[in-house]
Amino acid sequence: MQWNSVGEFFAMGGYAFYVWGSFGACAVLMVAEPLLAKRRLSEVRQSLIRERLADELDLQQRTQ
Amino acid sequence: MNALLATVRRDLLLALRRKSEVLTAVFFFVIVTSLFPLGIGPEPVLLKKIAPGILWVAALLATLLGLPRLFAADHMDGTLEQMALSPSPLGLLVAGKILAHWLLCGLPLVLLAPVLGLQFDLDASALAVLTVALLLGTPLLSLIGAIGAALTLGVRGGGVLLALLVLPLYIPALIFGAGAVEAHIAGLGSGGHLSLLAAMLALAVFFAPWATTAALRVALE
Amino acid sequence: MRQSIIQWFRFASPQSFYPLAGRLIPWFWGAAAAFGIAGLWISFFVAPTDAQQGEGYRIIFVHVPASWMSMFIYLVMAFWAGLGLALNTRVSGMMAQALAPTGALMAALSLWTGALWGKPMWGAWWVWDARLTSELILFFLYLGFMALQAAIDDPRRADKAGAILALVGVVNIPIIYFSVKWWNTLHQGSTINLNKAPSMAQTMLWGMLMMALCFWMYSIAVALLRVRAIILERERHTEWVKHAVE
Amino acid sequence: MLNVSGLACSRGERRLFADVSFSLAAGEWLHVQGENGAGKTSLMRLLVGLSSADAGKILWREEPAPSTEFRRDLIYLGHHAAVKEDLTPLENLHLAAALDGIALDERTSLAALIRLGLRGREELPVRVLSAGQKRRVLLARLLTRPAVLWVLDEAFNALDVSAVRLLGDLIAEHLSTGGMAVLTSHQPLPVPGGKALVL
Repeated sequence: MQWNSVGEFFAMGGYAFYVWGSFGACAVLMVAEPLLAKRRLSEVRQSLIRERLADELDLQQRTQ
Repeated sequence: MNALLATVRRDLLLALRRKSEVLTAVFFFVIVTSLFPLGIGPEPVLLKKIAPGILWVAALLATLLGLPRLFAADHMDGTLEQMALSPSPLGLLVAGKILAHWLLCGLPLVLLAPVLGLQFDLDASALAVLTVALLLGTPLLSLIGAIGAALTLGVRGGGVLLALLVLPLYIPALIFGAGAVEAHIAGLGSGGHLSLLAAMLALAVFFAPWATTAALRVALE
Repeated sequence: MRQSIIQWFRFASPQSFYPLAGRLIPWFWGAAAAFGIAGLWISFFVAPTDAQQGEGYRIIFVHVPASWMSMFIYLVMAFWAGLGLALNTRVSGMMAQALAPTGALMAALSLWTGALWGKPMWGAWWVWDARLTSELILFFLYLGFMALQAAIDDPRRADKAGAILALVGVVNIPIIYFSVKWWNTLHQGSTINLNKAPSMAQTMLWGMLMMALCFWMYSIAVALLRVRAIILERERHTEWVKHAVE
Repeated sequence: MLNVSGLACSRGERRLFADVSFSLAAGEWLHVQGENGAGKTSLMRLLVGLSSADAGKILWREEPAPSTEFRRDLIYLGHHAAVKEDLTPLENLHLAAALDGIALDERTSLAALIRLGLRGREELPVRVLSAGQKRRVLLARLLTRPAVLWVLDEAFNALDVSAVRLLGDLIAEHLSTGGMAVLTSHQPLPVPGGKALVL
């Protein structure tokens, strides 16, 4: 272990901006992408569920 | 083979009836290359250094200008449909159309390039290398461009999309084409660049009409 | 033999691929997390400081995996596209479509981290280094693929057109890479290279490997997630989809 | 000679038709009927091989179509004019023949244009002709291009009374020499006999 303190770790030997900029961008984008994909999936699901509900209501009204 | 020549004759005849469309690309080439010295300044050493790159980028853009029309007119009036149903192989007809496109849009650039090269103070041997490089490179541009033109046929925003698809694929041609002239000026010899350009052309002659045909069949569906 | 082919084709239908993908996703997330933790541990706490580049070199632990994945994903995408074109299986086209954004993201990350590495090492955000330039072109190829698919309304045509483009691209990538490399050497490239840390210690290699595995698993998980959404979007009028969502 | 079985086609999410089957022998013709949007044009495009079917088979002379032989035997005239506006009718006919690899002498092409009532317009650019006359230029291909199977999509549209009669005569002649035809149209066609297919 080459770090003597937490501060030293975050300073990255003077390269903090570059190192954390790289790792940070990766982290942000790699969290955002799955969230966006998940939202896309749940949006389709929601609209499918809505459609099924509409089908059911339609059927109900017709049988009444 | 006769079908290929017939397609070439047909497209040349059609272009002859609409001369303005062919001349646009040529004028574009001339104007763009002439704009650079005006934008950069008339310093001969600098101009000589950037001449190959400028001439090549301008040739690339001029080729791109004519590409959307390559299949669009035939697609609109239904003659492309007839070609797809012709007993002649569609690949041959497509190859003919690409050849015609090169004769109309590529060859004039090759012939004009030495004249425009004079604006940049290139010497005779450099001009010769430039012409040979363009002679090998412009058919390559037409062949690769045809794939993009077929893929974007009848698609929303086709023209811009075509540029986005085709320009990255043009990079090797640009590098070796402009590189040939630069290497010659630097005294390194242009043989390597030119033979690589020729190899890429051979590859494209083989594959591009095939890919274009596949893309056209998809577009017609 | 015949049995196994049929088995494969069963998974090639969206109806059976949808639940399969759903079952697989958590496993890939788990693997990505495990490799990620191991990789980050090595990158920050095991790998020693580089004599020449100081702590700045640690960027390679994300840069190299992102570059690898961006190229690898294009190959996988072209593979699916070619499969779809040859066998006319619907899932193939959807897989290609699902992979493209992740590939583009990896290319973007590779460019971003490359620039952040370049500033302290070369003194410039952008240097026309062969690797970075090829990566930029690859990024354009991804954008072209996605733009083409987005511009075509009929999904069947979009799949086929995209497949042809992906295959043309895959033939061109080696040519592009080679030409850029050639061009770079002719124009006196940079002397220090991002991808060869001067004293490539064993631990650094392990770190890069772990991070690459993490990125790989991540890509599969996110692509499967996206392909599930695409399947539902495209098949929304079929009977099975109506029963698939609860 | 033409055997079609179990053809199915969908556009986007919508199923247009399924299980379309028919066969044609020499001298027979088929009248494809149906409302707007029923899929008549889609069936025609499927039949000639411009698009691919979801299911079903098309056999031409017992071989799966589209083959080169099928294309040689086929002439398809669709909604498009399929003529070049900048060329003359005569040039159009000759260039189309050259692309198809078929020999065409001027005697035949001139005779075809005259039969279709385009006398005096052989050398004018198509651009200056009326819509009906453009249609006639296209129809002239029926006479200059030897083919066994004629697939004509809405060929009677935009034609005047005399042209409708003329096209009817052309089809009848074609059938009497052992040809086949598949036609779509809303109105009754001036051709005797024929099978009917309602989509």
